[in-house]
Amino acid sequence: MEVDREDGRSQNQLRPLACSRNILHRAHGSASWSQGDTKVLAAVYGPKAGTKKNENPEKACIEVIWKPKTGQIGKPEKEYEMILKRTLESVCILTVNPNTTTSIIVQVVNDDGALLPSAINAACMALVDAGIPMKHLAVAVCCCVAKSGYVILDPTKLEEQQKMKAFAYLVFPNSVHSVLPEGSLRVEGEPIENGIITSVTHGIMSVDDYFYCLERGRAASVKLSDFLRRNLQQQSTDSSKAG
Amino acid sequence: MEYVSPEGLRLDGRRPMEMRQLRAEIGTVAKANGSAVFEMGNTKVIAAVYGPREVQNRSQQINDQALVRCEYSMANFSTGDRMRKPKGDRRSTEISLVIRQTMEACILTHLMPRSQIDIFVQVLQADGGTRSACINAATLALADAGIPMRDIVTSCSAGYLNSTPLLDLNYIEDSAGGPDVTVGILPKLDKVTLLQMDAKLPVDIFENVMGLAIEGCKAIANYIREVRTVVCFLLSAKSSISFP
Amino acid sequence: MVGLSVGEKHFIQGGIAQDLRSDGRKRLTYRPIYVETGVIPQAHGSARVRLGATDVIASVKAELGKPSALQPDKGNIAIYVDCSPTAAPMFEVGRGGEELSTELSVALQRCLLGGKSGAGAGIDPTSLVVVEGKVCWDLYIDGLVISSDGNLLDALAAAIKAALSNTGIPKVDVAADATSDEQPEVNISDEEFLQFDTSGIPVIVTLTKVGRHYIVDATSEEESQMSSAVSISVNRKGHICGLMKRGGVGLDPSIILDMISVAKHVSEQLINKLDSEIAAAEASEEES
Amino acid sequence: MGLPNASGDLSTEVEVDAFRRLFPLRFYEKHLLESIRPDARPLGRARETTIALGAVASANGSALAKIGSTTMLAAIKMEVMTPSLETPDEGCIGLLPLAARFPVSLSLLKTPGRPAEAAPVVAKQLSDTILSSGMINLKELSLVSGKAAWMAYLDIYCLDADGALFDTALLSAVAAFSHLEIPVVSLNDDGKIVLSEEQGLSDREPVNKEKRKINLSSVPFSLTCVLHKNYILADPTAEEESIMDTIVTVVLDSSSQLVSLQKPGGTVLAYTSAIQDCIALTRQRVKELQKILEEAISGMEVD
Amino acid sequence: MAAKPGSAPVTYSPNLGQKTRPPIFKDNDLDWVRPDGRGFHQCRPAFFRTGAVNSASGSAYAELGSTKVIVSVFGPRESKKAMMYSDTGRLNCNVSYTTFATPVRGQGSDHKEFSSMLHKALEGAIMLETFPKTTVDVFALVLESGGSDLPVVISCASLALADAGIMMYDLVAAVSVSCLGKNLVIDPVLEEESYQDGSLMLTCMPSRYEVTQLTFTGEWSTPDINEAMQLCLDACNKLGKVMRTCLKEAASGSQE
Repeated sequence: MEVDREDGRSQNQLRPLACSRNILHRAHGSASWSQGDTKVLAAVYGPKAGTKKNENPEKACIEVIWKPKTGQIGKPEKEYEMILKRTLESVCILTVNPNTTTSIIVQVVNDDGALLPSAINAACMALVDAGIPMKHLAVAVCCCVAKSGYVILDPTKLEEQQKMKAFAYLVFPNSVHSVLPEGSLRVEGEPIENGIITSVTHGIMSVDDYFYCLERGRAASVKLSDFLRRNLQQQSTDSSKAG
Repeated sequence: MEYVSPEGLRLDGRRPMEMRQLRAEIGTVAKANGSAVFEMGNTKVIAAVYGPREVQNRSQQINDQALVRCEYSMANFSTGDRMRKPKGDRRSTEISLVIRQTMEACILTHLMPRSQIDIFVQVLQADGGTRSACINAATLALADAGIPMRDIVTSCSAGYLNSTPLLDLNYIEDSAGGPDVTVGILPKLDKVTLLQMDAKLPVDIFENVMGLAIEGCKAIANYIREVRTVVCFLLSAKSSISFP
Repeated sequence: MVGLSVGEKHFIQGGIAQDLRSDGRKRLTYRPIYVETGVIPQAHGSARVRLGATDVIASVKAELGKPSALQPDKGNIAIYVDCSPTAAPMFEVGRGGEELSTELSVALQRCLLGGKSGAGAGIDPTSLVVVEGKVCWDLYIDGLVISSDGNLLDALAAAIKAALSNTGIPKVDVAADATSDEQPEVNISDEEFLQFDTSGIPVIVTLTKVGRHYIVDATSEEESQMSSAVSISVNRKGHICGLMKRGGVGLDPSIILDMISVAKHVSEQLINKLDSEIAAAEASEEES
Repeated sequence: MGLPNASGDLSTEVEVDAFRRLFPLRFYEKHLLESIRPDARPLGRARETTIALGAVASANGSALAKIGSTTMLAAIKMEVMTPSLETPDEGCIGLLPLAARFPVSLSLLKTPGRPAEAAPVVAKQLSDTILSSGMINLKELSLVSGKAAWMAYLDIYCLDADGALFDTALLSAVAAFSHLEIPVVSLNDDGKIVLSEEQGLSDREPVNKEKRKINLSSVPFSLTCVLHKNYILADPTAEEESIMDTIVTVVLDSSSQLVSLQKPGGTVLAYTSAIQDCIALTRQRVKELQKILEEAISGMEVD
Repeated sequence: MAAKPGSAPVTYSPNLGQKTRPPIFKDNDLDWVRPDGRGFHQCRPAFFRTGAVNSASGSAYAELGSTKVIVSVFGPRESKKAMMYSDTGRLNCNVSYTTFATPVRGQGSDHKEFSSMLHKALEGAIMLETFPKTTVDVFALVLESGGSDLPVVISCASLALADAGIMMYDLVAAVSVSCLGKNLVIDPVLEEESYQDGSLMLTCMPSRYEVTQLTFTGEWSTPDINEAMQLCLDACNKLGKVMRTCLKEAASGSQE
């Protein structure tokens, strides 16, 4: 099915991605992530000693502070903070640095749709930059179900507001390059990168739509994780050259 | 609006270079280590100093000098219309900071390491120049508390309205929207420790206005010295009675 | 926080037991009261009261407002107390001061404004009405504690009484031709002022129980030794206009009744003393 | 993971309660092997659920929902507002669910301080769910087009917290809306809306004679599940939520459309089969909840 | 379409100004009937239940007429770090109203006045020295306000404290009396409270016969004070018995 999108993309096409790391000097790790006109900056400070009250001191604690582009922090920002915190907690290896706190500050530079997935990707890259031990990367995608029933990926703000009846933010682990024969890293008959780390949906959709979104999201996450891998390799070779 | 009449008189009948009536009183709060009331015309401020004493919040303790804290608050009835603002709004936080920085610069903090000095200023009546009045009151209170200082700090404001530099603005002149230059000086050392202005003003005029404000500060310094000598005299008289 | 050694505590308690307190007073003697009126020129009325080292200011401001729909024949009176941090570092923003301020405000409202219907109020709220149901004076009474050495409530009540005696409310003329549902036009006179009848305003006597005895006008050192305290507001007629127990241990009902009768007795002298001080202050203000 | 082995010797000696405190995960895993939970529930069963409608007389609609010992009180107050220019014939729902205003569960046993922190998040999810489900037609809240409309303020108080906060909050909100009775009002001389009986305006035509109840279409219900290894535990208690941290909340409406599927992180990755199982469990649960709500409503009508 | 912060529309309640003028009391108007048909010296039937909140250390629910209150007690638990050392326990009280408790939608914020009154009424009854260095938190929530809210909160809180096993000298029972004209009316409802001339609230420990808190508002003469206090003391005694039975039932229930 052919779908007209304002920017001429096909329905499964993502916007151009850009990511640069180590852009802030004072932070222990930082990254900026842009996806079309949506741009998010993430900075990581830590791990520093001690956990906050009410957190488990036997594990490392992750703290997320969301800075909106304008205005004050309200309920939506609190929700984003919570989702981001839970997502990153499940990606990081928390038992390595017990009784420490790692703060992640997310600054929205520009919001043009798919904000939360961009923030998750940015935060994840910043964690890598800071050298925080992680199990794997988290790759976030936004899928939209349009009023007319088709599914598009990575919507712009305009598309979010006008055409969409529901959308799902999905986060998956990155795809694995394994030396083992294909299929050895399978859980319950599915490759590990098919497992959902985080899922957040808004609006009404049918259950089948949701599974279709999952499928599309997984396909896109493979592309995204390739991009991340290339980006990480490229910059590490850059820095070794410079060094 | 006309702030200076053709005869050269201001709204409250003062000349442009004239300061309002000053009045000061020391030791008004019995329980404080030092306290003072300072009046500039209708502006009336009370300051109390507690300390040097043990630091309340351990994490703020500084090992080689004293911690100076300041809090500025306005009484509900201090302004013309009764105000019901929550405590600790932005304006009072800013003024607290200004007073703290100004006083910190003249207190010999290194003589009192690991201790805390609290300065509380309360505006009873606001009629322009509260910032300056607070600093003057705080100086007196610190002196009353016997806290070692390089010099006293005095402060005065000056403005520029109807092409005339005006000393010590009152509320109406202050709210006219013209420039308002607040200066704080150490009179003996002849140094400026505080200078604030929030408007556009040509440099040559600014120098004029600032000079006027400094003159005002000096006049206040003279007055404050007078008050202190009188108090010292009274104190020595008292002590001679009780300890012959 | 008053830090006292065991010796000092015994000294205070022993003195009270023997009817000779640390500053030489008897158990039922007040510290000298100094009243100064008209201290805040911007307010309609104001007064400063000093009771030993306790120093408070009360100001009265009146604004034209609308009576509430439930009580169209009554004006509104509000009392707020603020404890300045100059009085004690404890009163700094975000530390305890607000709690005390609320407690004092509530206690004063309870003691001076009477019941919900307005019966028994020190100031007759009906006297504040300009046009019934439309225009009335809203009276804002602000108390400010500048220096604190115990017995804040009694001092504040005295200051408010003095401030109200000092208050002049501008006379208001109402344009006669106003139709029934519009807000009538009013003229506020600059020259004529109305005075309140302040004879009915009660005073508050706080009895602090230390050991087996109770004392009036406790200093903060003495307050730190209290086992319980009762504040009783009494008017000139000897009627109780409000009472509140201010925490501490339980008391036998008969002791409370005894305290009430003592408070009545003490209040007579206090009212007389205060009235003469207010009159003197007013006179000296007019002279100056 | 040396802990479980080290505890192996201990486990035979210590008492059950101590074991539960010391090795909560192992305690649970032993139960899960037997397909039963410490409170004697099978894995897929929700706790006992009750709804009491009309718990607060001073509100226009109210309901007390209880799932296990998690208790939420929802109440709706109707106030009049002037509708915005863009939507002159629509009312508004003031969704201010203060889900946990009441500082619950600060005791040392449970994860301390959770609800207070979770309150804004639960509130946001709840308002998203209610608004996107299209449960309430805002047009029904209109009184006089362009002049006056109802604002329904929904407040939810958490009286007791023991897991599944969102489920209970949603259930109480839905129940409160179904209990809502809109007062009869008429327009008075000043152009204000007032209650008909009390202003002596009963001779006047009430503005809303017909609209005394709100029609609820496609009511959403939810089920929270906890994932641990291959197990799925429906309707977790607070203890279960804190020990096994992968939580999936599925919201379905009465026509089995997916309103929301939330899985915020967690150590377990959810695969398609697990998601399908969760949705299937929710379908069953929706039927249960519908029945409970209907019973509560018919119980009210009998009274 | 939820109201966005800042752009929240102004709303008003349609039942504002519904209050009819109160009936005028003649000096000996003894025929007047109270809104709920009680006698002047008759309290509303009281219902108490402990253990309403599982996650708290102790809790109680009270219902008197349409006044509904729930109180939960947490602790004794470690005091906040910022607090200074104290060799007696601390009591922290907080009373709040739900937004829908009153006829007109409120803000649902903390009620500072009641919080401090609750604290004062309870502190005389609790053996604070039995839990040094720790804090007991008492959170009261008024679900529905139907008059005499504070006395109900106080009685309910003392039951919740007992349920939490906090050491007390005695239960605290609280009753208020309204003065309407020349009549004294015990346990007033909201309507009566709104046009009372004076009120008196007394909290006491019935078995010890000690008053922990007492407040008067309005003008009172000595004989009235005596009468009102006696009324309250008798009512507190009876209320104390009801509370005691509630505790006994809860205890015997848990033993079985």
